[in-house]
Amino acid sequence: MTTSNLHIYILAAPLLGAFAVNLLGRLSRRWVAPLTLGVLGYATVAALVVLARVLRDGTISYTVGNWRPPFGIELVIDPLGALMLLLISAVALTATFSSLTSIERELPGREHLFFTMYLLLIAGLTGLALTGDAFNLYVLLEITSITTYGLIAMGRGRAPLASFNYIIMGSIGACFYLLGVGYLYLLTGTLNMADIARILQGLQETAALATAFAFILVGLWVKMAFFPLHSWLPTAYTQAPSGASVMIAPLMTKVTVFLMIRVIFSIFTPTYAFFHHPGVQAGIVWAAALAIVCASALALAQRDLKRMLTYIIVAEVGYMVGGVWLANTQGMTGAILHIVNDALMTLCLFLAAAAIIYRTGSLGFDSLQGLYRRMPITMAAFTVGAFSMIGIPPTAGFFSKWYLLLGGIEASQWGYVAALVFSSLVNAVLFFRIIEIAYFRTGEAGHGHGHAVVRVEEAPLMMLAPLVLAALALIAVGFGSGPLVNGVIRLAIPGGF
Amino acid sequence: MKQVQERARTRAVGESLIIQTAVRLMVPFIQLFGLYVIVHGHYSPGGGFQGGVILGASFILTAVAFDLQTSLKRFSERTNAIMGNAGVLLYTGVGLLCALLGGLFLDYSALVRIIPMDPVEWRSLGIFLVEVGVGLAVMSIMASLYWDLSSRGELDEGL
Amino acid sequence: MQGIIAEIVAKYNYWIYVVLMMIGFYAMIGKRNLVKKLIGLNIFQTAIILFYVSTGVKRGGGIPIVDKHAALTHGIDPATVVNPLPHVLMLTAIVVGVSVTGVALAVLLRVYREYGTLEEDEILEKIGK
Amino acid sequence: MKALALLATLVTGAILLYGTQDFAAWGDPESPPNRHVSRYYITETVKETHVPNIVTAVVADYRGYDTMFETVVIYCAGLVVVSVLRRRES
Repeated sequence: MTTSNLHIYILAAPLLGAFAVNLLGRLSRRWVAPLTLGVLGYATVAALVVLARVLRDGTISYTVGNWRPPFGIELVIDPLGALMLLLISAVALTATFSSLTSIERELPGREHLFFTMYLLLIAGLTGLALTGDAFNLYVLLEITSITTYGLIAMGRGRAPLASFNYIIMGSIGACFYLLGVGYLYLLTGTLNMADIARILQGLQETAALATAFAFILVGLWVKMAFFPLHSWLPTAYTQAPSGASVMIAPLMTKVTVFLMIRVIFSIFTPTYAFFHHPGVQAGIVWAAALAIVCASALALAQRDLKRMLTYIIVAEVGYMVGGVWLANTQGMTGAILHIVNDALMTLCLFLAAAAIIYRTGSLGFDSLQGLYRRMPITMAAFTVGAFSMIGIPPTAGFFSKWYLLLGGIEASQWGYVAALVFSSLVNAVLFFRIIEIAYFRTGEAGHGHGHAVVRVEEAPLMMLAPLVLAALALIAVGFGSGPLVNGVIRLAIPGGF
Repeated sequence: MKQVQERARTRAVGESLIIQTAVRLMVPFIQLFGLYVIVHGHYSPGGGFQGGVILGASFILTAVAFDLQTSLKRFSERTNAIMGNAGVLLYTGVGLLCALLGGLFLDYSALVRIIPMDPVEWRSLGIFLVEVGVGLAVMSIMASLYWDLSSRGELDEGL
Repeated sequence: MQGIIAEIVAKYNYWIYVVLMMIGFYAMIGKRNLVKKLIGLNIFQTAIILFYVSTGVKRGGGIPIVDKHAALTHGIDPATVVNPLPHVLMLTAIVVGVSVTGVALAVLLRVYREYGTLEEDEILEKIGK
Repeated sequence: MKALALLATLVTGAILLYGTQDFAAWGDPESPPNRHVSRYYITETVKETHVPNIVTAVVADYRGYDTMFETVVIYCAGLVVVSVLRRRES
């Protein structure tokens, strides 16, 4: 047990920051930006320190309230959790610069409300990365959901309806998870993940365990928008204010995938999850392959940039779920690396989308014409993100896809491998279509104005800087994949797997 | 629905001397009972959430019997926001204070460094402090939920 | 047959909660009116609360409030007190349920303001236009 | 659509009932949830916190971390309702 409280401060900083933003933001808008950025900056630095410490000393177990684990609530910070902590706070910090600017325009006068919810959402996500208690996970899941409902409903037009659909689907997911936890509790009499896993050793054959497993998984799948259960995601993320979607889109689904890995490893053990029921593992990989193919095909049909990106997110969830359920080290490495990469890619692309919408007011494909001349830096960063999404070598997306492919080949899951290749091709078609529109077509050409009219109108620096940073991070993570995999992700995968 | 709203607007419903007098008499007792439920949570069924809901219900009752403005006069929006924040801040603040004083997060026995007392007694007192926090937060949020939902966010007249 | 009936009688609490859960779940995914969906959500949550609380029951157990002096001097027999943990968990779950309902009602008011109706079919028709 | 919903509901209910076969009978004092953690709460709570109401002690102390987030959840709800419904800042 450790006496250092640093990791709890990562959680407490956005939490208390949220209340401060609400109280002081009421008095004056000037408080909102420095408070939000300061709190998240602190969280990022602290997360870096915690990651270094976990890598040096191994998993940290922390007991809230100083009660022994099965009685009090235990927080477990393993290498994977620490990596998620860093990912959450860094992505949130980067996204905040952009959303501060776009929210000022989209929701004038309500910035303090928006950023209170925003910080509470980050606190909830941080808590999810920390927790080692099955019921606590439910409460935190609800915090992230409720804040997300609110952030989405603050948008215009169809946003409230999309948010209501998300409320219904999200509540079904959370209720299923809660039912699963209830069954586990009835079976074991405890709620601590490690304790449940210990008692379950002797109960592997029971029907209640299988039921709990199914309900917890389905609950998390609804939350992460795994293909047939994805219907809420595209509209919700498209209609959300762009300041909200730059943070929600990269983090929510990825954190839920992390939770699935956490639940499989910490509660059910990989042996039970992957090998106990013959056919289930292969079936889920096939379902993931189907998810990738269908979501990619649906993405082809979209005529709006943000909506297309949301379908790509659904496809990427298929990648990660499939990678986890390949049940070998390569696939798991690929899935975890893809959590990191996909968060960064989605961040980069949504930041670009936010910048474009800030300048042009629309994301329909027609309004993208001539954007390479109007917003060269934005579109350069967008291209890096697109290349990563396709999986072109120096960018990060290539490496995780490589591991996923290797894992698929090792497990002889040819359907999944084919789906990955298909999805890469579809992504190439999707993004080259956009690049073609934005680079070669100029909206004014038909009117005979020529290039002279096209002025450079870049997004403000507050939106451009995080975008460039995210694009650079994609390339940096791409070059650093080797050390990242060997230094962090290998440690995160438990032994004997 | 329309008709009910119309009648409510013209004050045909709810404007009753008997109801208003009864509510005027009942509200202080409801609030006293709410406080009792919060502070007596250690010894009887109750606690922050239950007491907070009772306290919130007293404000809702005023809003139902009179109108929203009367209830807002008693418990202004500003006070409401401050109390809601204060409640949550009290809980998280106590937790953080424990951590800052060298204990673990929410480990109330670490508070002995402020007032030397039996650590077990501090646990009891810590529970009381956070229950008050929960009560404050729940009371103001319940009232604010009712105000906003009943007036569609306008805070004009309510139902 | 006798065995099944004995099984049902011994565990009738689960049957009740499952039936309640199914009513709520059907309302959530089968009904086309948004308010009915929300009510279904509430029934679903209530079913889960019932399920948890029923697991805390102990034959011959009293309320989980004990005599402080007796407890400190000669301890408590666990068989005389019901299991407090499900109540604790459900206290939290109830609050979460209230919050979700409040948020959903607010969002519904916004939907109504936008479309003037809460029937899903009519809303979709209006969006289609 | 309705048939599909009904089918999904029935399947869910059937799976849930199927899972209950391993549980102890209702009210059994020796069922797992009545043994492991809860027994510790019943016997030790008063000694460790001096609070006779075990539920209060567990809510606010042993599982105080949950309750903190529970308070945050309801705070979020209040915030969301205000920010979704109000048209302009008052």
